[in-house]
Amino acid sequence: MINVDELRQVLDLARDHELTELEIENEGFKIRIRKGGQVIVQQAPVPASAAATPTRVALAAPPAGSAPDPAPAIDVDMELAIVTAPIVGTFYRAPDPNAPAFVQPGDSVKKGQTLCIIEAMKMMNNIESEYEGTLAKVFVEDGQPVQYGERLFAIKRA
Amino acid sequence: MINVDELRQVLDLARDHELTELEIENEGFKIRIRKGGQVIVQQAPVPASAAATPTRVALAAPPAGSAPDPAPAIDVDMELAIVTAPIVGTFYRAPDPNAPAFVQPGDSVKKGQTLCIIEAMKMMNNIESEYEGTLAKVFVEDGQPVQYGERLFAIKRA
Amino acid sequence: MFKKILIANRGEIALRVIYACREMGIKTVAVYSEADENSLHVRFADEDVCIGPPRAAQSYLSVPAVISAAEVTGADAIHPGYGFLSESAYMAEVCEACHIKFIGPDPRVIRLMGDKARARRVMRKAGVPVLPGSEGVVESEEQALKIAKDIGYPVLIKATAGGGGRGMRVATSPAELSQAFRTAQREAEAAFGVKDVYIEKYLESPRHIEFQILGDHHGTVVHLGERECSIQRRHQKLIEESPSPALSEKLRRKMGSVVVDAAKAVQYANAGTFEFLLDQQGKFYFMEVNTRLQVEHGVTEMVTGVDIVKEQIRVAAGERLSFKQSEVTFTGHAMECRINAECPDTFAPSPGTIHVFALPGGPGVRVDTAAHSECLISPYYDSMIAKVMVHGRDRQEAIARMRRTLEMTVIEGIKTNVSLHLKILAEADFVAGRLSTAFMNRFMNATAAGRTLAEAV
Amino acid sequence: MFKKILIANRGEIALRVIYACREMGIKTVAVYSEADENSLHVRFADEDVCIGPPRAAQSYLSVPAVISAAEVTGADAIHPGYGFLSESAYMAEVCEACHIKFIGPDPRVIRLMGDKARARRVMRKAGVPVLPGSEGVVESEEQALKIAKDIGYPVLIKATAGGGGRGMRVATSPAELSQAFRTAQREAEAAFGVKDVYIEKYLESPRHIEFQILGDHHGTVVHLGERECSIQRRHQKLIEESPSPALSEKLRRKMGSVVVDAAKAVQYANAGTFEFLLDQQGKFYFMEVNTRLQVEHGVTEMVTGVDIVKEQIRVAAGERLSFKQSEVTFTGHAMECRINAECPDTFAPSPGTIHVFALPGGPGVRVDTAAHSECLISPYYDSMIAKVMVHGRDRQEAIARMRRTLEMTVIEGIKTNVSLHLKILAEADFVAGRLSTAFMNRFMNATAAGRTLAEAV
Repeated sequence: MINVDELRQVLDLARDHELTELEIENEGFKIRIRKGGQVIVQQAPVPASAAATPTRVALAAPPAGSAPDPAPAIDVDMELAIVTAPIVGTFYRAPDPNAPAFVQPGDSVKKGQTLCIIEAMKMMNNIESEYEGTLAKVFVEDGQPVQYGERLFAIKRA
Repeated sequence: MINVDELRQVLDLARDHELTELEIENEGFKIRIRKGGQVIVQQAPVPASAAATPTRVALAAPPAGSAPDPAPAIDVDMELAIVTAPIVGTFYRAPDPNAPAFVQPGDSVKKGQTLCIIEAMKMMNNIESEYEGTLAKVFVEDGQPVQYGERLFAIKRA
Repeated sequence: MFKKILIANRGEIALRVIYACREMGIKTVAVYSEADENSLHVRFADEDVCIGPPRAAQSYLSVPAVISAAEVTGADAIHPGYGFLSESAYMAEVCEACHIKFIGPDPRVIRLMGDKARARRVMRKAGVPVLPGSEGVVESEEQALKIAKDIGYPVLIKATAGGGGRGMRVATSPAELSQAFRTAQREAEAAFGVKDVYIEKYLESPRHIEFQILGDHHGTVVHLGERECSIQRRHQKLIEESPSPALSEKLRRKMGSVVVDAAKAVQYANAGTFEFLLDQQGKFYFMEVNTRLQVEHGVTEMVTGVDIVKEQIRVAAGERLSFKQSEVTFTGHAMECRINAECPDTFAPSPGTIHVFALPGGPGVRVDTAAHSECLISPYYDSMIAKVMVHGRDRQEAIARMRRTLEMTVIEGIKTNVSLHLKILAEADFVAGRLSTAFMNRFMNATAAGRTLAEAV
Repeated sequence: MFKKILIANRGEIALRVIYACREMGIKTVAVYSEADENSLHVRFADEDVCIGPPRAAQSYLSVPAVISAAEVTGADAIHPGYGFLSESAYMAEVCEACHIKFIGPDPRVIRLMGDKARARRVMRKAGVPVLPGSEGVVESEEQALKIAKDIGYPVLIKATAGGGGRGMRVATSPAELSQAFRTAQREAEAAFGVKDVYIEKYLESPRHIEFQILGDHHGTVVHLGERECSIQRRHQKLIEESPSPALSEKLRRKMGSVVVDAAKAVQYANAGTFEFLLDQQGKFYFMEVNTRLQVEHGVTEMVTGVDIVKEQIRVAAGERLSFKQSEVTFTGHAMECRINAECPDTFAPSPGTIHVFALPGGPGVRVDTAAHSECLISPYYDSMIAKVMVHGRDRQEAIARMRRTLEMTVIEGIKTNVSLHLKILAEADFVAGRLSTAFMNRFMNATAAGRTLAEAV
């Protein structure tokens, strides 16, 4: 969905910084602006399996510095599948502190293979892969809390 | 000044009513919209002497029925000068109830000629013409209250 | 005192709890569904955790999701607000097991009061008048007919797990009773999963009178007077006020002491509401106890000056109530109108984006809301978007104040029931304080008749 | 009672009067300048009249424009609000001549209190303590030096027509006095057209304490307790509260009775405020009487429950005050922060369009404002855009409530002083109630020093 207020804020920022071109892409949401030409707003397609995390639109205009972090940008064209947390809890990469991680970047991953554990209410919940491919990225550190829908892994699909 | 919200409301209304063309003109303020083409918003020049009455922008979106009344539209190109009330009070077209009106439509008008009286605080204030020309229109009925800036006469300038 | 409270709710009541926590110097954790990511309660809590998708069953009603959120954020207490998990004995038990304080009564009390037939028995034992009716669950149609004959028609059949008017049927004759008994059982099973029903005497045009109580873990229970909530439509309250125009000082004292004694008998701690029906002869009958903060608690706060949410937090932390019964005073008259996002004629919900939202201030006005200009009213949850409360020297001033406040309320982009409230406030019976739970039915019929007449002319 | 009241004002105070009129069933007429055509007071009045161009001198300050608007609309009374024509004896006289009730004291009383030197004399005669100083106007430098020698330095030179700190100078020595005397005369002449000045003893760090009174035309005068308004910057009040942390019950009673006696002595009718300085020894000295509704009247309304604007209207219509002094009660503690459209560091005005405007509710919060999302704050008038008021059980709760309210206030599009208020509310001296009119100077210097230090590091 296009949030008109958000769009306006983006356009204001673009003007304030005298940009002639600006492109923001964030998990299925994409804005491209070219000054002197037209304004193009489009929603890029995302793999149906990945839960799209909505962009937080604060009431406050975001300070220029807090613009969406471009670092972990996911290139949709690369056919990356995103595994998100299905429950709130604590994220563990290994079955116990001394064991090796279930998966490491570069490992090949099978459907149904355990990727991690999320502990919730003292229960250890195995999180299994819905995808086949190669583990491209781990987004969360071992032992960290995760919320619903938070990105855990990116898998380059086979 | 262009009120963007108002414009949006106007555009919404235009869309809701499936208009293909819409023109609103109201004392120096002009909006023209053509669908399929471009949106043109412009502020038409008004004679510097006429006090421009600002358009009321209510918090509420105006109901479709209350769109600016097109009846007394002033064609700026016709060089009409508008005489507005410089004070609040009661408008009289004649010096006393039995006398004829100071001016009638079609009469020629000279600079400094008395056009009407506005009674305020029991004082009779002569309102004189700043223009030379022909009286084109009387906007207010005899004996009616007028507020500041209210249109009284239109004069076709000589 | 708690260091961090997780608020297991959304909307205005989540903000209400944040207000109290901030004033007490307690950190807050907001939980939210994906539909509420841009909500004010998320913005103003110190921390926030997304706990699930928009559907409440998978987010706000999910005990594991809420408890996990409390665990990962290190919250030492959970305030459940109203609705959602606020009357879940299971939730309170899990909290206990996880060493997180549940800000509400003990699970034992929640469970007891949640079973309407059992609560009725316990209350009768504690000296609270209850309507003549069955001793607990009515098993068969024959038994139902016998009881109805004893107490006399009309009778009301109610689900023991009931609420919100579901599983509830009136019968005025034996023939109607057979039909109504089966319907009520069916509805109860569909709505609550339990088909148990019981029977009570049905009152014609009673008033809904409820008493707000507060208890601590040191044996103290106080009441904060009554609220009259007779203006209801399909068991949904629309307008609440305090004091009730129907209660004499003597009756208030009597009901207050009955309520306090009964609460003490079950060792009630935290906030609760005793609901009664009051008949036209001034006799009152116990209906049920709501073991949570009530939507309309603000009305009581205005006349007593007590901050009920702060007291809830204090007593949950083991502190004593900050005042005694003798220190409770009642000043003036307070009234609340619930503003819903709905069509004022058809009552169809009206979700969408609010484009303009402006409410007036001035003396004696309080507005609790999570809405604001350009906010989205989501279709997933309750349609209540604001509680407009006023306080005046007397009922007349309160009504005048409510009228001017609603007249000067601007909400655009969605439909609301503001105009319905203004019509009710103008009704002669309402102005005269002649209220009953039958008011809205009569009002709606009169309005419908008026419309039909107008169309005929 | 009046049928129609014209409100000769704008902004939040015009709305405040509309609230009162609507509650009393009185029609209202809004007047507005061309800059205010889209304002809420125009929207919510029953009638409205444009009275002139944006500049106040040609609209809100124009007696003929306001009176003509009342005449053409048939208003039978005019409420002047505060500022603009509210303390114009001439306006009150013209109203009298036109048989329109001016909702305020008699022109005679307004004129008397408007002449600061004469008011001082009259008050001293009525038994009100005044600061040692000149008997009326000081004509020459020689006379000034003699008086200053008698009462001792430091002394304050003030314009008799003064207000807002203009024409006011402190002198700590004879050398300074000569200079200050001439400067004050020059400033007074420039600001008020009259160069008359008088001399008073100057107090070092006094508190600003004011008493709210109400009088009717039947000889009754009551006081509604005090407000402390010591938090001022350049004589502009920023934060007001009631009660004052500095007043004992005994001192309150004493000052109250002095004020009521003095008001009776001048046959004061309608609302008024007696302003005093209170020194560190608990001695109080009369400063002036404001013969109008005060910006900060809401603080008194919160602790007393009295609707001051309604009482103003009632007594102007010839009715008796609706209560006696013995019925006035003081409950809890109230505080007001004036929210201005200005830069919190430089105090430069910040007019413009407010894009987001959302203020929290909850118990004990009142916000009087004419602002709303997407409204334009015009550069023509006062920069105050909202009055945020809170009421708590005690001062501590009031401060906590004010903090959470301001923390959760969202105003975007313009700069406001909300952050400045939050800093003041966090100051140890403020929290401890150690207030004085010197507070803001010290606070600003400390803040500036902190900034300089931070920049140096």
